Amino acid sequence: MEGKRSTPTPSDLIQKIREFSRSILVDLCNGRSPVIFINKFRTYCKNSAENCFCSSNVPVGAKVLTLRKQPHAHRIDVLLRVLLIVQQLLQENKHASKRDIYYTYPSVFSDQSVVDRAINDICIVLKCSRHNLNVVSVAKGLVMGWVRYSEGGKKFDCISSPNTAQPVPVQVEDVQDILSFAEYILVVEKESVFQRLANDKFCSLNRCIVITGRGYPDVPTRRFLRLLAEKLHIPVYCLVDSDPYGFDILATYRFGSLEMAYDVEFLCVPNICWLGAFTSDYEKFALPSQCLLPLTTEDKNKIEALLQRCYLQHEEPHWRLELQRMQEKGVKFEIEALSVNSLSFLTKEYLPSKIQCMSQLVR
Amino acid sequence: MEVTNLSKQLISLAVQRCRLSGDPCRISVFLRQITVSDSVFTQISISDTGVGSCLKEFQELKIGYNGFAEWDGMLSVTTTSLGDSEIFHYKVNLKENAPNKRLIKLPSSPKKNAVFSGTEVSTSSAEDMELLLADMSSFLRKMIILKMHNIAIELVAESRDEHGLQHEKVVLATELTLPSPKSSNVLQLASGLEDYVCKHRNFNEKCQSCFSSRDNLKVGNGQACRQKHGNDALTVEVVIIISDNELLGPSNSSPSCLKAFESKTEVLYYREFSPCSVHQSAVKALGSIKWNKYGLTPRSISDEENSLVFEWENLPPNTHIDIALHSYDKQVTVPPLRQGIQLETKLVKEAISLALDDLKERYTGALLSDHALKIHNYAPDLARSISGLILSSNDPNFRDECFSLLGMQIGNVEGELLEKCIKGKIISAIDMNDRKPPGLGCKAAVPFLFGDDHFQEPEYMDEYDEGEEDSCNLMDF
Amino acid sequence: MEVTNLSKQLISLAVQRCRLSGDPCRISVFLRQITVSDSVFTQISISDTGVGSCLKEFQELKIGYNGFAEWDGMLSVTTTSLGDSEIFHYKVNLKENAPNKRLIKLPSSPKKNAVFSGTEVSTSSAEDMELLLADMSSFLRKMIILKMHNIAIELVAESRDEHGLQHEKVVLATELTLPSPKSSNVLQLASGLEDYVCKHRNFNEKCQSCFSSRDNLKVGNGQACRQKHGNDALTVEVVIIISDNELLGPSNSSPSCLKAFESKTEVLYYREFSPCSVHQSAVKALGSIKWNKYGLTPRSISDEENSLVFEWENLPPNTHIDIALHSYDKQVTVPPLRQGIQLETKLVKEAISLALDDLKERYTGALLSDHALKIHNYAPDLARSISGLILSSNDPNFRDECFSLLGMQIGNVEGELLEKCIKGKIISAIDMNDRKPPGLGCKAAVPFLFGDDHFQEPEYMDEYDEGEEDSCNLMDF
Amino acid sequence: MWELFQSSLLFSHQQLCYADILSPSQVRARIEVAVLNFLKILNSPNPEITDLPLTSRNSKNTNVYRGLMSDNSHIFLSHSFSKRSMMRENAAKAFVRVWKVMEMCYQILVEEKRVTQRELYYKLLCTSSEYFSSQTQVNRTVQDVVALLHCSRYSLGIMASTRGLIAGRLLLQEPNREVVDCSVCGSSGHPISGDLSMLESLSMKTDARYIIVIEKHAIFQRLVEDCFFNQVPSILITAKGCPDLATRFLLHKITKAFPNLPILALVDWNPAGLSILCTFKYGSIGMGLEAYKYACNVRWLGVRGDDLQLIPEESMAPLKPKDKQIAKSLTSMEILPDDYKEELSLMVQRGQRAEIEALYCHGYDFLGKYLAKKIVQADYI
Ligand SMILES: [Mg+2]
Ligand SMILES: [Mg+2]
Repeated sequence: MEGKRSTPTPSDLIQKIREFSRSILVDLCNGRSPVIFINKFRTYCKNSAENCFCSSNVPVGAKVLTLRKQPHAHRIDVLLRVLLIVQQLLQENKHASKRDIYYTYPSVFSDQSVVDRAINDICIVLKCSRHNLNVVSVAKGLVMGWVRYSEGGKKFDCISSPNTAQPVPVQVEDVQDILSFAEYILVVEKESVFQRLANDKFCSLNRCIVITGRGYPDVPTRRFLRLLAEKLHIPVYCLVDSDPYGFDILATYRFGSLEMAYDVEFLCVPNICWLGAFTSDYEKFALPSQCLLPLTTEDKNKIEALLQRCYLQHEEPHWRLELQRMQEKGVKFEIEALSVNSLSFLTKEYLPSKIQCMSQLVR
Repeated sequence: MEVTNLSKQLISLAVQRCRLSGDPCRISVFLRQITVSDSVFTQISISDTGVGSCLKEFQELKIGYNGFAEWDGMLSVTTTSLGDSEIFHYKVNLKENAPNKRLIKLPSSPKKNAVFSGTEVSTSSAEDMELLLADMSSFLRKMIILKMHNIAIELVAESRDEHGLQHEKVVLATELTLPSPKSSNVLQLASGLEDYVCKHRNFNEKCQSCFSSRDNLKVGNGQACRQKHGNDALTVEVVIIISDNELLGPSNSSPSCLKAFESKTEVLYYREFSPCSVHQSAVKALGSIKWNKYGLTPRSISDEENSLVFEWENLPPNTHIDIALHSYDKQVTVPPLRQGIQLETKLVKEAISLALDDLKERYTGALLSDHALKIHNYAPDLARSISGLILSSNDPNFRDECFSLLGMQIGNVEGELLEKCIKGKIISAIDMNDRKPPGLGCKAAVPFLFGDDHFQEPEYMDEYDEGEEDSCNLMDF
Repeated sequence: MEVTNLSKQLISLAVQRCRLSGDPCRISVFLRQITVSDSVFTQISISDTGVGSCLKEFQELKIGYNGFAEWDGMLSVTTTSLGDSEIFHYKVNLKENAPNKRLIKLPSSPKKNAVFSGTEVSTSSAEDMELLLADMSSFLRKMIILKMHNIAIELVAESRDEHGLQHEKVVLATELTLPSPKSSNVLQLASGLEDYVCKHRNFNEKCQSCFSSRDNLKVGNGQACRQKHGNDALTVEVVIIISDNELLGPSNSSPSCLKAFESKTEVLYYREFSPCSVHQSAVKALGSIKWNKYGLTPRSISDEENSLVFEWENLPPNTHIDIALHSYDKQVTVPPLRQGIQLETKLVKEAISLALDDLKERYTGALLSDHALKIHNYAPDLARSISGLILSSNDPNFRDECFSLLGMQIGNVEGELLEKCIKGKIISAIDMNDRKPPGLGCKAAVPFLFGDDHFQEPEYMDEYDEGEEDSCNLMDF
Repeated sequence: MWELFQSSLLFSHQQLCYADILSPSQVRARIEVAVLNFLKILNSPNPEITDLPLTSRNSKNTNVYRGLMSDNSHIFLSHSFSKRSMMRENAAKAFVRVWKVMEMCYQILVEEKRVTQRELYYKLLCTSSEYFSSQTQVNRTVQDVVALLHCSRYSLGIMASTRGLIAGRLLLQEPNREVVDCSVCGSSGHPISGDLSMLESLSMKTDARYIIVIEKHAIFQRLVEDCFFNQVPSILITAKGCPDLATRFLLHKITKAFPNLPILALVDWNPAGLSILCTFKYGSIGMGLEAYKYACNVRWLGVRGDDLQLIPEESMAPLKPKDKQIAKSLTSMEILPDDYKEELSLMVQRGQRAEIEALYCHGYDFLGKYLAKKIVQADYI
């Protein structure tokens, strides 16, 4: 899996599945238990020393599944069931969601996460991304603003009504003809803020594209963002709550998530800039004290865990500093707190000043 | 009962003398009813054609406290060795405690240049002959299971009918067999135990309805041998037979076969080629076996009346397990020297495990571990998925390749058949895995850099999504 | 002290005789120091112009055990009725226990055709005149609070200076007043109590700094009357005054006014128009009042030395509460007949409640219930919301309509002013609501199409039962 | 203005109480009327603090409307009031809350803005934190205001997240905008705007013969990807779980425009699925006054007990405790037709649930075939 892998075609994948099936059959015919190697990937470790290879996209070991252990047998069972579904999907050129797959045999899978892991396992075995398997997630992301694109022949023209939310395309690989006059992309953590921007006609006043993943971003949202960032070569700014979960969401956009680590190079957005909200904004913009909450124990533990992630040390040390500041101050607040005094504060003052500040930094 | 025990000891000593001789021998047990001044006695005479006795064994015979209730404690011994020119006669008074005072030499008789060796011991007791006969018969029948080369055994009883006529009845007689080059004690035992099982552990005749062929028998054996000191090597041999009386479903079972379905196993224990009550060393060893490695769960192990009985949990209905355990010194001595209980425990355990492993090795699917049995449950699902992968493939070449790999006819293979075939393969792979000693897996092939499961995180990241009816309450608009 | 008590009884009896007469009367209390063979005595003489005495009251006078320490127990009584042609003189020996043996008739004196009635009782005691004078003065001053029509009261003391000269000092004297047509006993009491409060319950002069006007006084009264038997009707009258010495903040308080700030209330208790120690019936009644309905919390009610003292919790700093309680029979008898404690308890309770309600009714915001006080807390927030709503409107017509509804000048109204105005209205509405007897709330304003209380549900229903639109799982159809 | 208040707000002659979709100025007028009413009574010779008469939102105030001429029936709230009274100490806070929210909404309407409920919470938290300690309290109070003013939450200037999607043989056109063809809008379908007044103004055209309401987004996506609506001329609509107002509003609008199209529902075979269906069909108390106005005569296409033969045992899962709870409340629903109740009791009796996705074990094409067959056979209840 070294180096950048090329995008496999469905027929490549079908071929790979056959090879995989054959190898299992060969093992069985030789009276052996099939052996399945699943490489392990990770996006970070707790090793802050420089010599971890988390960012190098090299597997950090492998899990070996055989029929020797009962949990492995179950995992193989699930993997093969899902693989059978995937083969069907690829041959029929259909798409299915993770939930579709889960609900096909809910009592066998017992939990959605079991299916998710099997899908990840298959991606690792076949060396491909999830969408290559025709497994889609129902996209929950929203987009609006200065962008026009087509998805599978259907044209999406956000520019014609730049303040109307459009769902993020599900099949990002089918997105073509991206056209945009935007100067930057603004990623916001949650829909509430997205709606604020829409209501304030932010995109009419600013040439930008606004995207939200509604919490932790799903794969299509991240892929779509990544696609836009790659094609348009414009800055990507991210606005999240000033709390550890907001930060984690930011980190997910920037570095990808751990369980999809195998695919991180296609999902992360390395040039995303953290626009806010910073702990210091609370004083800077004189937010009312009611909006400020003390960090809970859970929050503190979360921050502690976040601080240990190696990628912050290596890649974004100033983010880490900012997070430490949050830890020191011991307080958190949500973006909505910015709208308390005036609804248009966010769009009229906060964002323009932040963006200006940030673009100067970038230059 | 003491006479019975004494007789058993005397037979065992005869066996030792025969073993020591190295030549084909015969052991005869002769029971006769005699009337002495209106009292009816049973005369027992045990003769063998082994080496002559040096009498030490008789001096050292151990008799219990109540040994002399129906018996005067006197033995008549007649013995001669190959090199002797005379036949020696003795009386042994077992009531005498001091060994060196027990022996009374009687006048010898000439051998008349004949070259032979042998010993005959006889005694009489007030015990009922029929009882003695039954005990002897059962003892010798157990001994026969050992199928010793070179030793033929017979049991003859002479009784008088109401008319005062003598009737001689051969209750049991084995022929001498020539040892085949491949044969060994343990194989002989295995063969004997097979016969025994086919007779439902009871009958004189093989049960044809259950054992028309021996396919239903799964036989495994194990041997463990260790040097004690000097040339003295202790050997433990175990034979285990799993009999599957499949033909005898409850529907056509005859009452006489019923015992076949008992889920109990009485362990047959032999020492120095003689049946024997189970020794503590063996009891200990049998209790410490990891039976669940073989899918067996002893519900209880009871040590009843000198015999060890296992009761099994979850044994399939028509299955029976038979275990025979033989422990002997390579070095033959008369009387036998015994010591090293710990060593024996160890060897018994080893031999049993080897026998179980042997069974597992020889018979696919036999004695699967609990663990493998659980994994078996996945086989149908796995088979369905794999056959699904093959059958749903739109590449006919691939399908054909798979069929041929499986040794199936190319062309239109029925799904069910394919699935069944694959399932069989999976099960045998699981069974194969189960047979391999642990630690010899495919681990060597794996490059583990990090531990196993720690980087596993909750799944929430990707699945924070709309969800169904359950997650309608998300406030975070 | 017994003489003091005796004197108070004698004065009370004089009051009764005056009441019985129906005409304007005068009661004089005269104290004189006399020296009899080097001993200094105090002569006390109590005279009234009421009806003449039938002497029964003197026969029935009750004197305590230690009554005769400094006193010989002898009274001189002079009395005459309107119809009498003589003036009668008696000695009353109170040391005698049997009533009918107490009286000693002395020779009468002629009336010389004058038409008048009256009684004079006098006695002398070794007690110090000044002490007696102080007691009498305080007793009569309390009596004056009743502001009885028709009865003028004077207290005169005669003492000798070192030169042997007599000095007469009028310590206290009231004029006769004519009853106004509207006046009544309770109103007189109220007026008297007002005066008393204005004198800080102590001084002879009204405290001008605290009570320049009577606006700071809130006066309420209550009357309860019930037929006992026959014509005998018991009346209880209560006056309560809440005085708010607002002008006297801690900054300009003079030490002499300090008592005004004590949060204690001594209940003034009268019986048959005389000050009296508080009767148990009243103590009981006062303890059972639901004070919190009036925003009052008695911290303690103590029954100290014949006077009942309330200590209040949470009373605003400069506020004082005065309570006077008068219980009398409509039927005047000498001596007074008393019975029916239960009835009195009931009437006291009723009269106090009526007085409190009267206060609440008359003075907005006075004696608000705890409940209303709590609701008050919401008034500023509600006022801010509503004024915010009005001011944030960009519809001038709406704003003006609101202003005119509130009686404010149309045009640019300052936010603070508007808020204050609304707040005031809300508070007075709350207060108004508090005054209404329970069950007469503002329900009428709500248009119920269906019955009234049927659909009233416990509060939690409203608070918690309803999900929001998102939770379609909580589908209590 | 007072007269208006009397006639439209308090003394409605209609049997039904419902929340209107009003323009900001109309809502403002209603709030103004409420203020004037309050001030008027406050300033009267006999001043009082008017209780707020809210149409109560609970089962006691629920009535069932059964259509006589049509199959249409729905539940509604009649005019029973639960009061927000200032004079009851434990209700005073709730009373003030109503005014606080009204004030905030009024200001937002004056500004011609909209807020999210979260923003509303924050604004209220900062101005009057002693009254609003949680988002839930805000949401509840908003429902109170809805029940007081009889206008929808949307009309109060509150933005809702948009969940609904529509696809199929339907042309939508906002005034002065391009026509949207819902049959070619990608597999994610056309999002249903939360802007109810915009939805109100839509003009529509269709050649569909059925409307299919789908519980789940993923199933919707599958059917759209397969262009099921071309196979069986239909309009597909989903609310991604429990229906939000905008979705119900649009569905209702479509059925009003095309009254002959049967509405068929495809939901999970479990009590939660049925409750979603029922919410489309009857409305729910939880949605308060906004509940029943958009009731549509939805029929139950699947998954039903008869379809279980298509579903392998391993695709069945045991009922969750929540399912049982929902089943219980559904069973007690008077309005529920008998055949629905039978289905429900079958679920309870078997103790199992099946998801629509379970049909995928027959291949991903199967769902379409299954639907088409059922529709053709008119196999719905
Ligand atoms: Mg957040
Ligand atoms: Mg569902």
